[in-house]
Amino acid sequence: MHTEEKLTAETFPASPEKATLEGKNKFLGFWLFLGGETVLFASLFATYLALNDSTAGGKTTQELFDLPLVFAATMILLTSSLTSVYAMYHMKNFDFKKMQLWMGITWLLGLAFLILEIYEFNHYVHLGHTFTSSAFGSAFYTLVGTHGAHVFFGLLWIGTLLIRNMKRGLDLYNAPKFYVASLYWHFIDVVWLFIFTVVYLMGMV
Amino acid sequence: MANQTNTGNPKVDLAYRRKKSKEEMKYQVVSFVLMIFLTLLAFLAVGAEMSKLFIVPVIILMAVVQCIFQLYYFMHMNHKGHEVPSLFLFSGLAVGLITILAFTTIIWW
Amino acid sequence: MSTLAQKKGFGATLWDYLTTVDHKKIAILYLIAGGFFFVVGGIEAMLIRIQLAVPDSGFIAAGLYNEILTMHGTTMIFLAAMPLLFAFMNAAVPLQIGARDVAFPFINALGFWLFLFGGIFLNLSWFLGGAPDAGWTSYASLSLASPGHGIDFYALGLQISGIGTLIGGINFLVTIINMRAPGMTYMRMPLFTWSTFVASALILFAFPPLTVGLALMMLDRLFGSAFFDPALGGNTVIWEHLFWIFGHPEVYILILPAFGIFSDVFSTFSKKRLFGYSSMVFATVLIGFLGFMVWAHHMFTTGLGPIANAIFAVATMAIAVPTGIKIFNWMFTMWGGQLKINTAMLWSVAFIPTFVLGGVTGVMLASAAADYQYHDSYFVVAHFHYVIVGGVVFGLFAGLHYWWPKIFGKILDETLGKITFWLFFFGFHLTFFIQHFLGLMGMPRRVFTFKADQGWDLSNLISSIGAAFMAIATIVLVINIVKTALSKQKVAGDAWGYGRTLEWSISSPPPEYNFKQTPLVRGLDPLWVEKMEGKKGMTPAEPVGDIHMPNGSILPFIISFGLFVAAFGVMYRLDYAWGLPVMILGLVITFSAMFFRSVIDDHGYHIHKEDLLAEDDDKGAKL
Amino acid sequence: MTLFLAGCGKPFLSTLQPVGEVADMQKSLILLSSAIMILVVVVVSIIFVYVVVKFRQRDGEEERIPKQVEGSHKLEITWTVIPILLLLILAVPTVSYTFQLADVKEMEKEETDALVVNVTAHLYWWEFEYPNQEVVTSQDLYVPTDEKIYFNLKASDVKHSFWIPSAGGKMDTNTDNENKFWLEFDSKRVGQAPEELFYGKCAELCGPSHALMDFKVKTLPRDEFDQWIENMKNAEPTAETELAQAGEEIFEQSCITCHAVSADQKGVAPNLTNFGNRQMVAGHKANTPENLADWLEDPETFKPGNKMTGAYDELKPNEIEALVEYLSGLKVE
Ligand code: HEA
Ligand code: HEA
Ligand code: HEC
Ligand code: CUA
Ligand SMILES: [Cu+2]
Repeated sequence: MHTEEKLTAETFPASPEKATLEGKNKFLGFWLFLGGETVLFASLFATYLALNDSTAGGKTTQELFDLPLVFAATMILLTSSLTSVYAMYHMKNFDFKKMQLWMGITWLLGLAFLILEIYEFNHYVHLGHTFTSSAFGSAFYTLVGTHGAHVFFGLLWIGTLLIRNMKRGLDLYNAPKFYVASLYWHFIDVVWLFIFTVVYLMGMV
Repeated sequence: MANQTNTGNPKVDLAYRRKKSKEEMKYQVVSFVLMIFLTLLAFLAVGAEMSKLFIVPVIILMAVVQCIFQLYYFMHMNHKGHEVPSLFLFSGLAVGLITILAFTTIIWW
Repeated sequence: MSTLAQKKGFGATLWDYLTTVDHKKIAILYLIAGGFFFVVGGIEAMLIRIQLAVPDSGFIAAGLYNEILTMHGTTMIFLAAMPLLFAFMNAAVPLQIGARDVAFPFINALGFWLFLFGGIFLNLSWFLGGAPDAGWTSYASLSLASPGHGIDFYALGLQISGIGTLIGGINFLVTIINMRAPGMTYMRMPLFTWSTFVASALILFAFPPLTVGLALMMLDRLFGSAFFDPALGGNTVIWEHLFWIFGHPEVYILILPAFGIFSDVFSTFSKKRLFGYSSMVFATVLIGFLGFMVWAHHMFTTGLGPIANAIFAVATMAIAVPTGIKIFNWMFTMWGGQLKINTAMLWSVAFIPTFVLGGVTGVMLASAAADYQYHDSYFVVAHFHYVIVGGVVFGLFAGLHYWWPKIFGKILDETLGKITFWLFFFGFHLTFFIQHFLGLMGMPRRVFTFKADQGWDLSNLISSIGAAFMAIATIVLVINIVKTALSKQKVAGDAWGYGRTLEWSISSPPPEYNFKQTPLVRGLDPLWVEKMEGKKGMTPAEPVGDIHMPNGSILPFIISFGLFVAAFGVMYRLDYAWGLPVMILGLVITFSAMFFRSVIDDHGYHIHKEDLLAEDDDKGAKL
Repeated sequence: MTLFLAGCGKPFLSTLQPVGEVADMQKSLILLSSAIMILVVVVVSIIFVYVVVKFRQRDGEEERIPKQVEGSHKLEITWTVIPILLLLILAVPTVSYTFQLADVKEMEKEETDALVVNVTAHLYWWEFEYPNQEVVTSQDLYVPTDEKIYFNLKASDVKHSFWIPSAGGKMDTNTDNENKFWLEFDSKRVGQAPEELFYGKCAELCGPSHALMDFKVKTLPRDEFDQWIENMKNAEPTAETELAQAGEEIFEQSCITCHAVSADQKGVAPNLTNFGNRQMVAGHKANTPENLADWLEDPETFKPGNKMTGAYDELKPNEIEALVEYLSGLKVE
């Protein structure tokens, strides 16, 4: 199948992300990349766990964290995961408009999450918990911030995809791109699951 | 490509595929609801201030369950054609877990 | 097509290489860059040995020695050995699996340019205030205390080239998984392809910890964080762990592809299939797997406690078993064979005893309680040069002679090749064997000088003399390369006449599309299978048709260049006002290039069926 | 074999000429593992030489095609099982010794008779504190023979590593924590080294003068050691000659901020209470008046990167002369 062929709902394959060789490669390559990312985040988690008590006299996790805020952020990100599932659902059904719509919602939720995170960081900095104040501070901002940077990059990426393909419609050239972007988004969510559990919840008990 | 059973007739195929997708979507919504539920539970458990020894394993377990939902339902690892991705993801996970284990045991000062 | 390429002028050729996404040309780029850095690292080694030839030598000052030592280790491992292996992976793997290309040609090129810019960045430190001086391991307390920007060059340079390596690894994995020709099952892949596969998987999992480690180091040094600062609760042992979680798999990333080269060379020039193929594959995977559970054997004296030391000691020893399986399988591949001992085979044959010697000293090191004595002494230096030079460098030389005709269409001069071999082999053992004893006699490593009358004088002199032989050998090799390049020979596709694997079924050098028709693979050593049935070449799996090719692109170069610029900005951010703007400028260059890449559709081009057939006629006419 | 190895290196710093229990254990492991490894190398070499000699392509045989053997399960099992057995033989003593060498229960007791030494590694010198005796010294470590000496190891600036090859393997001095281990010197064997003096090394790259960060270990019978401790405690800096008194004066002005001359103080610079007894100046050149003067005149060339350079006002030749006289007189007997 050629990548740019104009397709209809009938001719659109069941797994559009893997219908072409490029798509297959992208799909697999991206999963492998996620395998590497797993190790990357594990290393950051490990560093955080080794240093989370090293506050150098600064505020401890208990004194610092604000659970309602984190809860809100968690809900937003979880929901954005579902909306991106909806986008993929519509992609499989060859419904480009709806796919764009749900992707757009995902994008907005991601933005909301990021804003909350920036607000949160700002709040901590005012409490004297900074990147340079202690090893705990460094480890905290690096772990959570790397996740935040992933969200940010995801926003750039999905945003570019949405705008670039606005007029093109769905084909086998961009279907893998959308699919992979949604995988990335889910992965960000998976990482967040562990951040809110390990950093915030475990920091509060 | 779990749902690729070709009858040769595109119309029939399409109807069949749509039905399949719908079903799958249902599962995904269910798992989403469960995830929200588990998250709530985890936050409530921590809010309830129970013993640390009890809570920590429980919330980690809940995170793992949620993670499985994400991977298998949202990221379709339950579909065929994900053998290599799972192999590499789990290898990565293994390496990562060893790292975490080491950092929480043999760095103690 | 190929005839066209030869008539290009210099500018066009240069542009061609700057923009190429062809794995065979990228292989040549890796070969040139890796070869260059090998000579740089080798010159640094010679300076080390000159300084240590006599006690109390004043040839090199203390601080400078540490810079040379650090750059020698870092250059050799990251900028010479790995890229040279990548050169052969690029040159051979797609051909060995019957693919027209790699999975991500663009990313492949990007990987090369990232490596090169990272390497250049690192080496520019020599001219910009001093090179890193905390050893290639760059242990945190010392590297944080190190003045100047040396360590920043290290952290940023390796970060950039490390990203290149990581994406290169992913590219090979996907290529091998997705792009195999029909019939090329996993258990029919040549061992070099297998070892590339496993090494790439190791890259995928080992480089992220290095990325994290280097990032933390950079943040500590340039952005005021406190990961490794005990005063603020930091912990330097974290660096040691992160480094070695990467570092140990790294040595297997180096050795496994070399093992693959030897496997192919042994079976080719013994004219036998590899003995115990499936256990070879199994052993390769097992080595890769175990490689992740032994890193703390570099930290036995750090004070992890007896439990950790004991566990890691035993786990380390276990690696001797799969490695032993490989050694014996190689010897039994030769057993009953018809050994054609040419230069490639000489390097391979010499590898066996050399590497075994280095491997067994590795097992001695693994004995934790005894390692308290060996650690950070010349015994360790001897160990790792035996495995790295005796394994990896011998492997690179074997691969160089073996695949040279495939890459360049000419065979390297055999006489000069043998001279290189004997000089290097002799010099190598002279240099490093005696270092085992230096270590046992109490000589620590990384010393810029030593005092007379500690019993080390003669041994060090011998060691330095040996190194001179290696330098002469390398010069002979360079002469050989120049001589061969100037010669007018032309070799057949199956240059050695005993080719077993797919790369020998097409012309040397191969056309840009590799296989006109994708071959049908009918067994292990597919070409051999066909030859034994009296056929000349492979049976095609498809009719001649249009071939899709990717377009070249300058973007990989620009993306890498942007990071290179940004790295300067990051580093000088605190010293000069222009730092921050330059950093932003660099990132803007990189990200806009990435943005362009993603919005400009590049669907490549097609080589048409008619042209392919016409080319055949062309050749027919010439013959 | 053993004899050959014993001939290796100098008796005061070779791992193959041990003076105590720890180095003994390690040497026995070295020998055991060497024996196993030599066995492996010999077996491989025999097969290797046979193969390479026997199966070379002979003239006229170029066309012969060897049998394409797939493998052999029997052989595969052999060369899997035998190495496993060999490794087990090595693994058992390895694990056992690893635990024995880490056994520092004795020093962790509340009340202990064991001799404890706190070692602090600095750029580029060593500080030795005897906490129970309340004595501090530098550069030259004094230890009694025939008993376990327990060490607390720490670094003050960057990581170093504490190594006395003839007495036993090294242990890192980290910046983050204290490491503990023990060593022992056997009175019957300390005589192997001239003046019963052993060499110690820094075994972790720590900067430009890493190579020069040596120390010495002086072994004494227990009673002499006790006497030495006594002497150290009572040591008072004395300046008998006029020159020495002049030196003392300069010292009190320029040097005392960093250097102590009584054995009860730790500091940012070597404690000089018994400097006159030292073997070396700054750990790396013989303690002669000339060398000492060189050191005081220009520490930087003497020992690149050291922390004394520039810490005091430039000294005139006569001041140096006075200081040398004074410092050389700082002795305990
Ligand atoms: C290509 C690189 C390479 C390879 C392949 C190896 C292979 C091995 N290495 Fe090595 N190693 C390095 C590169 C490598 N190493 C480097 C660079 C360092 C120093 C880093 C630094 O500090 O700067 C190092 C340091 C190092 C140390 C730390 C020493 C110290 O600093 O104190 C240890 C300790 O366990 C070790 C062990 C081993 C072992 C057990 C193997 C095994 O894989 C070897 C297995 C092979 C064999 C054993 C031979 C063949 C087997 C048989 C014939 C079967 C029968 C054998 C037996 C029964 C024994 N290595
Ligand atoms: C791939 C890895 C690799 C390779 C190939 C080598 C190759 C060599 N190494 Fe190195 N080495 C390391 C990796 C490697 N090394 C590492 C990781 C360290 C540890 C660093 C650290 O402690 O941090 C180390 C450390 C190290 C030391 C210990 C220094 C110390 O602890 O103080 C020594 C000392 O002898 C040494 C020597 C040599 C020599 C003589 C060679 C020779 O084999 C080199 C042979 C090559 C040449 C001689 C080429 C020179 C060419 C010419 C001169 C040609 C002339 C030029 C033209 C024609 C243009 N190396
Ligand atoms: C920073 C404070 C500082 C000052 C002030 C200082 N020193 Fe030192 N001195 C050191 C340090 C640090 C060393 C250890 C250097 C090394 O070995 O790397 C040292 C070493 C020495 C040694 C060798 C010690 C040994 O045990 O081998 C002598 C002798 C010495 N100093 C004498 C002096 C004299 C005399 C003066 C005054 C004129 C002086 N120092 C002033 C820091 C100082
Ligand atoms: Cu201190 Cu090396
Ligand atoms: Cu290792």
